Amino acid sequence: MPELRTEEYQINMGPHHPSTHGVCRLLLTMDGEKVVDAVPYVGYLHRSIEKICENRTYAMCIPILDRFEYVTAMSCNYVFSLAAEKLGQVEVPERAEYLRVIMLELNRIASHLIFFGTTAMDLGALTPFLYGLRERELIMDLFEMTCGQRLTYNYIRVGGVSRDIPPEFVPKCREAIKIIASKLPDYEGILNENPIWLARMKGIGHTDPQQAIAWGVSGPVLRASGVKYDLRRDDPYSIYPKFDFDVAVCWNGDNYDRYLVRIEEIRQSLKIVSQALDGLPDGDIRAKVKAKFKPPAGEVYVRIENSRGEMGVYLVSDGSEKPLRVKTRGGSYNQLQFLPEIVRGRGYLIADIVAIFATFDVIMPEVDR
Amino acid sequence: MTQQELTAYILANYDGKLTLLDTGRAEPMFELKPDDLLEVTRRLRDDPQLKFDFLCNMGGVDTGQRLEVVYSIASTTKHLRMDFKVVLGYENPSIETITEIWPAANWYEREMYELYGIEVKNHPDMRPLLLPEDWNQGFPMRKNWDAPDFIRMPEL
Amino acid sequence: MLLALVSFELIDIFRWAYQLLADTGLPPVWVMLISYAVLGAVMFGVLALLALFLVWWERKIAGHIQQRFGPMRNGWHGWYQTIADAIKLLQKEDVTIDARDKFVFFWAPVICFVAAFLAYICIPFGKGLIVADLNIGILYIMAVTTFTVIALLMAGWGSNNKYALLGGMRSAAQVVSYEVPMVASILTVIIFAGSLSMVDIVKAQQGHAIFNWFVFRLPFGPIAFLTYIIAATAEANRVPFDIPEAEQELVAGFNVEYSGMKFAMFFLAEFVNMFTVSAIAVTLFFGGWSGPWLPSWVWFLLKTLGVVLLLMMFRWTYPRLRVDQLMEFAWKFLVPVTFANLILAALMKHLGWYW
Amino acid sequence: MGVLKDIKNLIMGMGITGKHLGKHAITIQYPEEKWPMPERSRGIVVLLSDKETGELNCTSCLLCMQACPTAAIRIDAPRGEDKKRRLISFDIDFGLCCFCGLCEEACNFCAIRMTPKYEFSTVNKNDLTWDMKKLQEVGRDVDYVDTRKKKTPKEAAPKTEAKAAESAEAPSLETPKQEESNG
Repeated sequence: MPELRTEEYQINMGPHHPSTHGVCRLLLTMDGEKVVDAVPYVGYLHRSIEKICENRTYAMCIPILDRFEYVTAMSCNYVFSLAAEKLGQVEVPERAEYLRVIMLELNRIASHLIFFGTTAMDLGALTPFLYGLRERELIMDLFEMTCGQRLTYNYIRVGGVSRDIPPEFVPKCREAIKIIASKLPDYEGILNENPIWLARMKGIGHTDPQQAIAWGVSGPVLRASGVKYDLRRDDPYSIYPKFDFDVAVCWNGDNYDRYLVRIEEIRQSLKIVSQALDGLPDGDIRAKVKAKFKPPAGEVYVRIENSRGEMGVYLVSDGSEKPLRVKTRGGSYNQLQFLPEIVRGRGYLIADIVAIFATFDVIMPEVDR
Repeated sequence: MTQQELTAYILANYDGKLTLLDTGRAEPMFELKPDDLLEVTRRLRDDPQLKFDFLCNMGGVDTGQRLEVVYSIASTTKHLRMDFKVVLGYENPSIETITEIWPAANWYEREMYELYGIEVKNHPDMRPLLLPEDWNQGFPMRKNWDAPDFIRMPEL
Repeated sequence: MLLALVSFELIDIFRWAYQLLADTGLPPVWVMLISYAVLGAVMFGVLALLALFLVWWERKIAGHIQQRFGPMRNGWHGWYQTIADAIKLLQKEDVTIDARDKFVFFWAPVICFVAAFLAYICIPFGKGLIVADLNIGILYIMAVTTFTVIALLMAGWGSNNKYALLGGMRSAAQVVSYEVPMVASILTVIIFAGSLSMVDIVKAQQGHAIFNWFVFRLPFGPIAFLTYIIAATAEANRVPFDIPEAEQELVAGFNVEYSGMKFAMFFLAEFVNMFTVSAIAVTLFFGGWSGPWLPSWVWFLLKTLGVVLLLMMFRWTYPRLRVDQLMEFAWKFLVPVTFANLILAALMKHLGWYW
Repeated sequence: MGVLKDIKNLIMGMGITGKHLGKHAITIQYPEEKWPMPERSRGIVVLLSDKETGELNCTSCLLCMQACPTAAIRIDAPRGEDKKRRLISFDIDFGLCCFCGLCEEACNFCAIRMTPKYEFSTVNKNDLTWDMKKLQEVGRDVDYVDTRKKKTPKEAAPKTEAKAAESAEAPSLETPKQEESNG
């Protein structure tokens, strides 16, 4: 009788896999159903955005950078504009700042609604996905009404925003806030206490705060592991200090906490948007910026709190109308990099990898750029 | 600690290893010699006054005259942030890895190597990251790289 | 007229047709052969249509739960959408991989398909509307539906694909585990019915309006029904127990390499299986075909579709369990509960403490 | 009684999906019904022409071509003997266009406009390149009303000829002012 033996085998999860949000390839080393190791292979979506931006003027960079993180394209617009404004020392009018905050927060809600939907879908519940997208649609309508596009906005520009909001925006936005706030209990009712959901989420994918910081993990993933670190509070930009909101934080660092943090952030963002709508001043929406914007030579790194963590742009100008270097940094990049650390040697199953990947909320354009 | 205090603190306590660059911008930018990299970054991380425990961003820059490696670091507890850079020449640029100080640098260094050709010494896992495994067309982010047409704008 | 419609029993048609055949003067062997052939064809057609209907219905239900329309294009609310889909699948190119195990790969969908239909030999669709009233009816059904697991395992192995193999192994583990609580909860009913024959089980539930249904035999009836429906969901590979094909984990599990007609066979078999477990649930717990006013087969269909609706609601509401949690749930929760329930039922039956 | 609580929560979840089962769909049947697109919606790029004379508003100043980040606009307008540019061809490749709206903002003469129209899919990639005629044809029914206060061609007309030659070399674009409400 031949000797019986078992051996580890490797399985490719992706690049075409339903739950690797885009084209990420995870090479899983498996022992039966247990995952021994996971190695991410990225680059399938590499569009060399940074190189392309080096050959474009500052105004052209913004629509290109829309594609950097298309789920929250407003943040991409904003972080680049912020960097360019810092280089060119542009004072942004107050109304523009308010409009930017409204748009950023609405986009954060939209992104978290996508997170809610896709996570539920990755765990097998197909219906919450549609519910999440249903409410996201309201926000997309607001964006389309304002800037004309639903996904790649090109709205926030160097020096302000491209257009003022239409008069019907404010009432519609208030209505959307109301509707989204009223739908949140539905989401929670369908998932929060569901024993299957709890079994799949609780205690899975635990992140250690110190380790997470060392690996550059930020945003909701870091806050779920108990680090109260939100750039809107701790390294304030724009007019965030004016608003009253709480930083959502949980302490266990497992999948369930990451989910809870994001749902709570939807609530806080709704709060910020309604405060911003209340305080929306009149005035200019764009500072005087030359059409051929030429910031003086210099370099700057700015970072903002995006829905997936810290989003930053390192911008170098040589005084010409094209940037010398645009280095973008997205939260997903570090989170995907961190993924093997929390998978390795913990005996998770494939289903857990899917859940961790989903709650890390990795989207590939941000990684591959 | 404000930005000025941080600058003063670093200039006073780091034996001149971090020199302040005048880049005409709001935030200070320091320069570091490649040989001091590991020692200074470790001190920056472990300094109880600073506690730079978070690597925000790092990446290569090709200015046309020289190569630079820029590090942006932050402290999650002290709410500080600073940038420093290491200047390298075009001839065999190489730099020490900082993955043992901030593991987050892992992928950034891989990316920097394949896009700029800046060699990273002692890196634990030096595989190409974004580019295909059989990429042999040079270092695409360098300014002298012969870019395909779709990346350059047509001359008007 | 109305009275005629209301009391219209399908069995009368079959009796009339059989009489017609018998009157032709053919030898009795031929009469028997022809009648069974016709019956088989009719059953096959009806079940295939039922499966297609269920696919369409599921898509409509899913659509409306998600505030969409679902299929709308072909016919009224897209009623022949799935028929069109089936025709499309049948004429599609049969893409196969070179590295497959030819024999196993080919026969897996066939076995799956046949096993799904075999159970209908002794499911009573109405009063007297049963192909063969075996005296071991429920045992027979339990036996043949288990063929499915062999088919799925074959599909997983024959595809020579790691995802498919994982799916096949998962399905084997799952179906075998859930067989135990399923049989235990069925036994609870059989204790009271005193027979394995499906017709006798239905007859045991007649009388006293709905209160003779076994689902209302307090306290073990509802428990037996709940455990049965959970185990049945797992048997039919439906969410939250659809781990063999878990789309988000194993892409499509055992049928990842199948396409065209072979995939259609798996797909239809899945829906036929769903109808089977619902039909068994109706027969065992909801009084089968019995009901007032309407003809018996209508009652049976209505009740079965109600249970199917419940399974569909499960699918479109719940997330999926993980494979180890699934096994834990079967062995650590369902098996003890069903056996305790079985012992309780047996004790009560012995002592006569039930109504 | 964890089991009972779990069962309660499971039933509650089914209640929420069941509640939606009775509601009307929020989607629409696309080709028969269509969403009303907001006026600012950035869809097909068209060329506007004068309602009376039927001539293009375009002065071939090439500003839009310079503003386009993806080089989707290709204008062929060589200088004539009188140093004026003559518009020979104006192509937009919608396969390249990223619908950012920068061309519309760059244009000073209300000549190029993004419309809420969005149905231009084809089965042939080459059909995505639209030439001047087609762009003008689609833009016939589009009004001049612009969300940014810009001169209508008539107001701009006296300057047009002089500026057309200049602007190619030294485009001095003012930033768009705060727009009027477009109701």
